[in-house]
Amino acid sequence: MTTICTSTQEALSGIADGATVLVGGFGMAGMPVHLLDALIDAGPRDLTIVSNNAGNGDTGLAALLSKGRVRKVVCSFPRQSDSWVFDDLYHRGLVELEVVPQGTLAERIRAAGAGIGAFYCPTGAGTILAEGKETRELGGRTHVLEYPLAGDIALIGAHIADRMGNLVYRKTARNFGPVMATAATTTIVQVERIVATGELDPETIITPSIFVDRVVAVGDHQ
Amino acid sequence: MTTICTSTQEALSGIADGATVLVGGFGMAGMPVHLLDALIDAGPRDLTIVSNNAGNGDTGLAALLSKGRVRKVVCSFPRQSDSWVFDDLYHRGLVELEVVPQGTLAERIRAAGAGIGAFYCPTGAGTILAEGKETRELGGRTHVLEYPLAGDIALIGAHIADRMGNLVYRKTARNFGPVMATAATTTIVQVERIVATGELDPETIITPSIFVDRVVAVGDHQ
Amino acid sequence: MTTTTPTPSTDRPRTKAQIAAAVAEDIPAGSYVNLGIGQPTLVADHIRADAGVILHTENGMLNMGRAAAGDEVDPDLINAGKVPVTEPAGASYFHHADSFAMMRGGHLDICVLGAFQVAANGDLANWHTGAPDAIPAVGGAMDLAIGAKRLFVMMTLLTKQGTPKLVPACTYPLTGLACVDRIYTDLATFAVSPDGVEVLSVHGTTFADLRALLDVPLVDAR
Amino acid sequence: MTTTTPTPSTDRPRTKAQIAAAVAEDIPAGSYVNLGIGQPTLVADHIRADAGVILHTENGMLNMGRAAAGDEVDPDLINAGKVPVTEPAGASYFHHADSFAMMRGGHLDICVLGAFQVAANGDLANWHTGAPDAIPAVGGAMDLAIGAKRLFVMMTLLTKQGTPKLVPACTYPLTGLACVDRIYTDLATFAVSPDGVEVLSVHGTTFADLRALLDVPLVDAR
Repeated sequence: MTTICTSTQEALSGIADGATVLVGGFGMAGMPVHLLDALIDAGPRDLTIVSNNAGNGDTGLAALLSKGRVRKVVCSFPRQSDSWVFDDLYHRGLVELEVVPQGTLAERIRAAGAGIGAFYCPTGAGTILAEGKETRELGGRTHVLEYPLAGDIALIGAHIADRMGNLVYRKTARNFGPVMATAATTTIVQVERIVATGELDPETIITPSIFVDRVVAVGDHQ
Repeated sequence: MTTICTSTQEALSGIADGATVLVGGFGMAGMPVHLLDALIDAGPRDLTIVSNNAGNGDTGLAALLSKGRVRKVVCSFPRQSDSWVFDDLYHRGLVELEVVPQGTLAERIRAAGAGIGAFYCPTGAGTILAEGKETRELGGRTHVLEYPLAGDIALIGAHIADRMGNLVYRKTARNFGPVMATAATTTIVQVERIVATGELDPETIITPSIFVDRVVAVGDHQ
Repeated sequence: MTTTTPTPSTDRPRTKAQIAAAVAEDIPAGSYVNLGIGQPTLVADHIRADAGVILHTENGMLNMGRAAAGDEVDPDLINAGKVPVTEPAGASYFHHADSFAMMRGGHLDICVLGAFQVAANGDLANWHTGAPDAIPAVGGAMDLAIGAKRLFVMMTLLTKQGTPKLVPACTYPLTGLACVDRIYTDLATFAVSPDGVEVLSVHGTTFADLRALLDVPLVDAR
Repeated sequence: MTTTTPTPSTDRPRTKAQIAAAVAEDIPAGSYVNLGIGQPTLVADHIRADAGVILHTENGMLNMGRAAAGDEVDPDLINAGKVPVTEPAGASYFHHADSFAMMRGGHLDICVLGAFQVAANGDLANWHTGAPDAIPAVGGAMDLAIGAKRLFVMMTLLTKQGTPKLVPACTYPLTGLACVDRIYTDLATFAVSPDGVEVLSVHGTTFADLRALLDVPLVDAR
């Protein structure tokens, strides 16, 4: 059952210290900024954050990092021109980092949602990111054994939800949302608006309601 | 580059003896009946057919089987009330059968299209369908190692294509089409009609043109 | 795990409809449910319309509607039994790999299946008689068996020959290991537990008679 | 594999724009292409509009348009470099797992990347300097390196310090093994082959000078 929340505060209630939080978005597209603000207010500590980047500027993930709430970041691309908050914490040894190739990150999250125990992936074979990992030759190519990456919580930014919890996305803001929604115990979604069930074209629904636990409307982001 | 074919005969040209052919559809929904007719006319022999079922009645896959063109069937559910053609060939030892659980069949086809070398799957562990297969305990559960299932050819029934080769499906006729389209060297699609590029809503395109080699319009099936 | 009052015991064996009604009563409001082909489809008739139970069909639809009638019949809109169904508000579609990922990933709350045999430890046999001339056809049975959070079985307690189907160990080929949670039969409802098989209700028989009839350890949990 | 006439040699070293133009000339009409972040994006400016080349961006779009300007800017429509782009007719969207499945599955014809170093056997190093204080950030580089059918590298042949970047073996951490097919530089175009590195054209230098400069086996293939 999907709960329609009336505030981001309600949507972010009950997040435990030590939780693994999947955070959608690529750049600002699909970034659940309102949910991240509410996560900061909610106060849980010692979090593991799984996201493509490790925060930009001083808001969102960067603000969460700067408040010392994050123990570990799992991401593909932590180093950016405006990732000074993460850079500083990392160089001071205050945050752990696991770098995962972007496609392997997405596939490990998918595997968690899809009940796949592990998979052999050619990406990164022979590189330092595969050091210590089990490998196997398959089809004449070295593959690395990769494990599912599940979250306690997923924070997703989508376009529109219906009252049942079905989601549509918009253009490249889709990115990590649909796979992360499948891979968390509790999936929390911010949308621009919530419409009556039946108003969304079934052929456009990318995340069915079964993957959505809480949804909150935050208004148009543009 | 997607080729728009003017006949199913043109669409089915050049299929070699011994080819592995992925055939979409579940029941009659999404079944590429016109392409199967053209495959029969085209004449290749010694085929391996990968599909959910093993033919119904006397048409389509059943007709292909009855003409002795099929060496092996890989499917989840060969035995149905109207699968007499397959039943007879099987009992006479004239066709090989590999039974794969339906979800594992879909996932193995996806793996082939997604460049996954192999995956550990909990389905079927401890059953006769896992006999002789490698297993591993993961997360306290026995998983079976499953390998990708690729096709030389995929025959898909979709709803509408644009001239670039992008596809939309309709309701539960989507079924195996999108994954099979990713997993074959040559993907051949029958659609009800072909529209100008730009007429399909990008948010509804389920199979991007990159997966479509040939498309042919066969008119409304209803 | 039970969220409803246990079904009261009765003086007569239950009809198929009564078994289906008992299953329906034990499905919590708002559950995501897959009803297997055959007898389990009867459960749909007994789920209260206002319970918000959402049906999944493994051929790629969530929030499946009732059977279609007359002009509603659409060959592109069928269930896993290949029966035409309807599209209620809030329905969504997905391809086969995504549909079975949903199942295997543990997102469905309940799956209801028929069975040839269930063992005291929850092993399920429901796909193959093992007869030498039988064509093996598994369909989605193994995926369904291991995928849902809880698996309910519906069956008569005895074969037509009077042999119990609740057994110390299955003699038919297995569908899944230790996967069954509840068994709804004409003569009793059972729950598989670490302490043995709990009898939750009896119908037209007694606990003592069941203990005499069945070669499995029974616990009276009425 | 080459479908175009080789670029003629010239008397002067090539500018970045000329390198980009040379890459563009070697992209066959109708190819599906991913242009990496940075210098490779220049290639788009040199692809003829009527060549039907279709661009993929790994954040989930096929048939990506040119950079957006003015009112076209839409925060939900960006490329992998997080630059706003446009949506041409025939564009489609997909989530991150599907996007990298498309890449890893070998469906893209060509990927163009920058590089720190390329080894004579086609090993690529382009993601990490290995400096002790550098934060490792791989993004999609490893996926791109192993995913496309052919990988083109664009770089200056020498570092600013005058050290060759085409080397017997990479000293920087690897991105992918034996994955590079072509190397387009200011001074020459190279093809990696089993017989050594083929020189396809020279610019402002001679084959003899290249042989003296580079510590790799060169084959004159002009």
